[in-house]
Amino acid sequence: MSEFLLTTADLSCERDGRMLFSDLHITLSAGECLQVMGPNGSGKSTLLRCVAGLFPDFDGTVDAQPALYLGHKLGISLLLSAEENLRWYQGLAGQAAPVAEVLERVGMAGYERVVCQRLSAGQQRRVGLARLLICNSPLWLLDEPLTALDEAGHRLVTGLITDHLASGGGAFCATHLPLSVPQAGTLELGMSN
Amino acid sequence: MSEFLLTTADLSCERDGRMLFSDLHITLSAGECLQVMGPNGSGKSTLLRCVAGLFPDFDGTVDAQPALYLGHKLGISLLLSAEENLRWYQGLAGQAAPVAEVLERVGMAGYERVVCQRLSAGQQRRVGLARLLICNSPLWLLDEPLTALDEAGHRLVTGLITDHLASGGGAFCATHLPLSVPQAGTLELGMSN
Amino acid sequence: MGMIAVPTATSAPRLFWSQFQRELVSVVRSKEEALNPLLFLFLAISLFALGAGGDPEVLQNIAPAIIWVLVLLANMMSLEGLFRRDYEDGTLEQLILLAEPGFVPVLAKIAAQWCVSGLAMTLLAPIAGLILFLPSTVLPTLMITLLLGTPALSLLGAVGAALTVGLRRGGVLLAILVLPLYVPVLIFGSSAVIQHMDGIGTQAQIYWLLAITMISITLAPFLVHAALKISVEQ
Amino acid sequence: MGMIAVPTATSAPRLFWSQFQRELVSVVRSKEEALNPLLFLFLAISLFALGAGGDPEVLQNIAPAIIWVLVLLANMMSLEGLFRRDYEDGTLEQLILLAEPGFVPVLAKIAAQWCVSGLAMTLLAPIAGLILFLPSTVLPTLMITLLLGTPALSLLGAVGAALTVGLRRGGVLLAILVLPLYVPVLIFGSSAVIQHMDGIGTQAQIYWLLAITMISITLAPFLVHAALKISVEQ
Amino acid sequence: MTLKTLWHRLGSPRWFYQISRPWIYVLGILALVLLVTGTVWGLVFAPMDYQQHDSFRIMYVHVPAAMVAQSAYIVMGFAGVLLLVWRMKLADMVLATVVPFGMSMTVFALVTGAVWGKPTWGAWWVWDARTTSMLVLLFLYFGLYALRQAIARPEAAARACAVLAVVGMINIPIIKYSVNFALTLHQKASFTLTEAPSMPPEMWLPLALNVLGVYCLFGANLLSRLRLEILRRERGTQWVRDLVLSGSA
Amino acid sequence: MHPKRRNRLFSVLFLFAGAGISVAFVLVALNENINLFYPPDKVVGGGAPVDTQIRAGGMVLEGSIARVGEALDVQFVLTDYQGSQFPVIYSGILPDLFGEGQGVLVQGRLGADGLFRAHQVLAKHDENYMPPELADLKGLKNE
Ligand code: HEM
Ligand SMILES: Nc1ncnc2c1ncn2[C@@H]1O[C@H](COP(=O)(O)OP(=O)(O)OP(=O)(O)O)[C@@H](O)[C@H]1O
Ligand SMILES: Nc1ncnc2c1ncn2[C@@H]1O[C@H](COP(=O)(O)OP(=O)(O)OP(=O)(O)O)[C@@H](O)[C@H]1O
Ligand SMILES: [Mg+2]
Ligand SMILES: [Mg+2]
Repeated sequence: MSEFLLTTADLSCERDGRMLFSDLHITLSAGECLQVMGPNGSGKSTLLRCVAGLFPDFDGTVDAQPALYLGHKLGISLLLSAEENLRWYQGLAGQAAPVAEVLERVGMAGYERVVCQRLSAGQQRRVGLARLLICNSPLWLLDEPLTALDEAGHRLVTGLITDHLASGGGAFCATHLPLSVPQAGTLELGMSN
Repeated sequence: MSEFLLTTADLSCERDGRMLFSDLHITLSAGECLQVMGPNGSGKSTLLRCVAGLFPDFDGTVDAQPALYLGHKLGISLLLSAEENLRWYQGLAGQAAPVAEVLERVGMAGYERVVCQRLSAGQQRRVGLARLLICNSPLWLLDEPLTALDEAGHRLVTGLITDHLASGGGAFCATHLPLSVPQAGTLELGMSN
Repeated sequence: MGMIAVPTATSAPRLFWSQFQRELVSVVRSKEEALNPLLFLFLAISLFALGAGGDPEVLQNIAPAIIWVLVLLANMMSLEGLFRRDYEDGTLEQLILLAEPGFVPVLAKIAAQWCVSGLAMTLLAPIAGLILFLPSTVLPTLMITLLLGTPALSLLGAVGAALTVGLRRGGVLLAILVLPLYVPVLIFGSSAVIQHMDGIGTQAQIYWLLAITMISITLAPFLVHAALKISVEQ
Repeated sequence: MGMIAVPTATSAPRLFWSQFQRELVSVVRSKEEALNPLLFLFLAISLFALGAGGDPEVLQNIAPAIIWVLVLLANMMSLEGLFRRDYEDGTLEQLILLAEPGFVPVLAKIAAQWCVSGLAMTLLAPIAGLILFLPSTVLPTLMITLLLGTPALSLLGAVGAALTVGLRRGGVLLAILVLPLYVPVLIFGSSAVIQHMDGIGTQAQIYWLLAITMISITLAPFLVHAALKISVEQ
Repeated sequence: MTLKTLWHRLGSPRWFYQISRPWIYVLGILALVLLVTGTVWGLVFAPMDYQQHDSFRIMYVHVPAAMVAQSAYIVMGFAGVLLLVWRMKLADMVLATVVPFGMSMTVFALVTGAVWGKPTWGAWWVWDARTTSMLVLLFLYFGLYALRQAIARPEAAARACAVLAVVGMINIPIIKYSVNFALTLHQKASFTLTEAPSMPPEMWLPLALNVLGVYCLFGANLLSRLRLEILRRERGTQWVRDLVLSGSA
Repeated sequence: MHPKRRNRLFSVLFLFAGAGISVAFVLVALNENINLFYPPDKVVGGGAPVDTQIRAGGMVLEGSIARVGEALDVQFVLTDYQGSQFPVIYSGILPDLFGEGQGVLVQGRLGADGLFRAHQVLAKHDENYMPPELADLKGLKNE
């Protein structure tokens, strides 16, 4: 096991004829959080997908520990309830964290059995966040985790990340609002043009 | 034409057995902006849909000038380009505002002909915002207009609203981050529980 | 303080045309919709020919029924997508909120759907007939009945599609709602072709088809508009 | 500083079962998927009976072909939705990223789809046969061929569905990709029924169906998994 | 060169580009000579059949086309496996370049078969196992073509096509063995590895020449299109730039 | 065993078992002949349904071809050379290969009178090709 949770070397990516980023050298060790910032369309989501293994058309190398990706698409089936969704993730990732507790932590106590389609935008995001606690991966890849969340939700996200860093994990986030977590570095994209 | 852009009386709404808001008396005159705030699931989106005429299961009365609603769903066809989407809105609302200028204003110059599916999340939202300038309605109903936008995007939204207020329009916004526009009042939902 | 112009209502023909164009562009973008009904028709017909072991006599007798049923099904399936995409990306609610009179763009959507399903299938029906060994003398009757019957299918079907667009379980419900409405068209259409094959006149059926289509053109746009309004309200 | 446990791989049978359950729950939630193939089959069959004017002899000869073709089409249409919803809400990419071995949940999804399409249609096929005046003596053959053939349809079709799930023009492409793969099943299946009606043995066809199904069970899960991986990568 | 180094080299388009050049000429010239001799011999000089008379001469074009159409598909199936398992770049290019050739040969076999069927069987087309499975082969080629067009990203398109190519391999044994089912009107194989051909040498020799010729044509076509594809895909690399600048591409 | 390795083993076993079973079924299937038509003994022995669309096959009996009535009507007898034979009547253009001793497939209806009314006649030919001279030498008929 390498000492880094994530290393990239010479990472470049072109999309629709525009160079989004080039020659990125990123390293992320346990306990660190890296915030990717940049204007709309600068390639933050693309970079996260490259790291997650969901976008293979890049040049350079990516070497990452098992990662958990939370993107613009939540990964929550709207037909199922919050509880059912999380149970399914337990089945996939083999963890037995208690679902009820996790839902309570993300502020969804009382909505465990509501079909996700009938939740508000922010509530759906919270169910998505609950995945982070169920699938216990060392590396978190979060694409705009604050979207649709209220102020308590912002605090929740920073809290989750801080705890994760403290227990030896790492986080790689694309955000527009800076997150106030310890050990956070920033990477600016889209500054070249 | 009444002197108010929007008035509601005794507005109450219950969803899934939870009372979201009750006995709301709202008035909004030309040149005013009302910000609806509240935690996730408190009923902001529902309130906006009641006003827009997209959610009829409420008690009380709503009396609104022709309104333009921009919700969680953008109202942008992903199969069409930004330009094609806006032209369609022109056909619907009968305005002949120059599409190219409008797209430039929302920062999408250079992306006019790209099919919206190939735009980033924030870029899609910007196309949605462009609708505000095409369909020239006095009352804007905006549900979390800052979602997915970068800092420049935040400034863009406040700028758009300020200009709209200055020209005699009104805006009714659900937001989590307070918008710094003049003449803005706030309405807090979800404080009862 | 300036004055904001209240949106002026566009003239109905312009509204129709703008919507019609948009539909055609969407169709070109996702060729799926344009080709789906046609492709479905021809693939299913070849499968029938295969499944029946290519026996001309067996196929010929059932050919009018096969073609008409497949046209019905193809049309119904293409209707499912008519409002769904617009519903999902939120343009449908905007259409309902902004268009005035609202039934005009609705009619334009249905017209565009008919062009890529009913009309296209009518034009290519002779080929379908020949694959199934239908005598070439009845092909004109086949085409005329399809031309007169398919608009009714699109219009009636659109009512069902509008009612079910917001529901997850749309598919089944649509079929249950729509197919009973289709049955008269099917019966008049296919019996006209069969009777022509048997050498009997087909006037009566053709007038019936005309009547059904006229009544649907008159009523359906309003019903569809009302149904769409119900569907987006949630 | 604490240590984070690397996700431990679940055992394959548990993985299968967890996914299978989830599919069934989804099916119950959106009854659409559960009922669609069956409903399609019966509505279309009734339409055929109506369109043919209910002539028993005409229908009987073509009945095996009608049933088999409709089963094919129903299955293909239900496959279209197999991965689409998961693709749209992002659960598909999570499945591909997290499940190990990835083909197991894929197999579970296909199995669940087969239960609500192939299996359900097999069980109700006798009714379909009777509606089309198929002699009751051949109904067992009809059921056996369907039971052996439909798993292959679901498995082979899933490859096509997985390849096209990310594409806007999925429908047409799916048909082009999948129907050729279906043809052998159709031929063996319907010819077995026809031959039984004619009093000829059907052993060979049944063994062929078995062979096709076995080879698809073996290969399809891996191919579907590879295809899904390609589809989510964008 | 050990097998292992050969394997690694095959993964390198550049190496392939350099060694393949002479082979195009060898195969191309061979193809020309064999096809011209075989065709003229078969169509003009070979004796006619006692039953089918002159219509049997269609064999000299039908059989080679039918055989190479299947072989082309088999090549794609193997390329598909190579691509999916070992991510070999060259395999992807093979997949992309074979489709048009295979598709046209399939069409050719179908058309010549239909032309031959009318006088001998009494029908242009019958829905039997051989003809149907051949039609399925054509649809598979269509599918491969359409899939490549539909997927915007070339890497994704390549792997998607590989999956389809592998699945479609099921069809090949069906084509081959379909004539052993009793119903097919299509004749059984005249040539097998274990028995002498069921026709005299002056009839089968021209056929053999044509079959060899069409395989050479396939090879030449594949190589030349592959080289073009290699240049197109590697146009960003240094060696291609050098090659183009030196004017010897 | 490490779970990942166990899973990989599981996959490989799955592949092998599946492939083995499939091959076995193909072999069995190839041994069974697919008979898609009625041979003469079935037609004569009442094994074939009367007055429905069927296919039948056999060899054209030598000397049985007769033109009847109008120019295109032809009647002939199909036999299996094992003692079963039945008459066929057909109106239309015959394939070139149609001739005495030739294998043909007919599609049509068997009447209660035992006469088969065909609406399609297809000729089956075998994999043997030879020049006319050679055929003469071998005593095969050269039309
Ligand atoms: C459209 C209809 C036809 C199709 C699709 C077709 C297809 C094929 C195929 C795929 C092969 C290659 C078999 C192999 O590789 O082993 C083949 C071979 C052959 N075909 Fe056809 N065929 C058709 C019609 C005919 C007809 C009408 C005749 C002659 C009466 C004929 C005579 C032959 C012969 C002699 C061979 C060579 C067999 C051998 O020795 O291997 N085909 N055909
Ligand atoms: N489609 C729906 N069907 C039934 N109930 C719903 C639906 N959407 C939302 N609700 C319920 O209505 C309540 C209010 O939802 P609403 O979307 O109005 O909240 P919101 O204030 O906009 O929240 P957010 O900040 O998360 O967007 C929620 O508690 C939710 O449970
Ligand atoms: N599906 C796609 N197909 C093709 N190009 C795309 C696609 N999605 C995004 N792009 C292009 O890639 C660029 C980067 O997109 P990306 O989504 O990575 O941006 P982002 O930094 O996440 O922006 P945002 O802040 O708006 O989410 C954009 O300019 C866009 O034009
Ligand atoms: Mg983004
Ligand atoms: Mg909301």
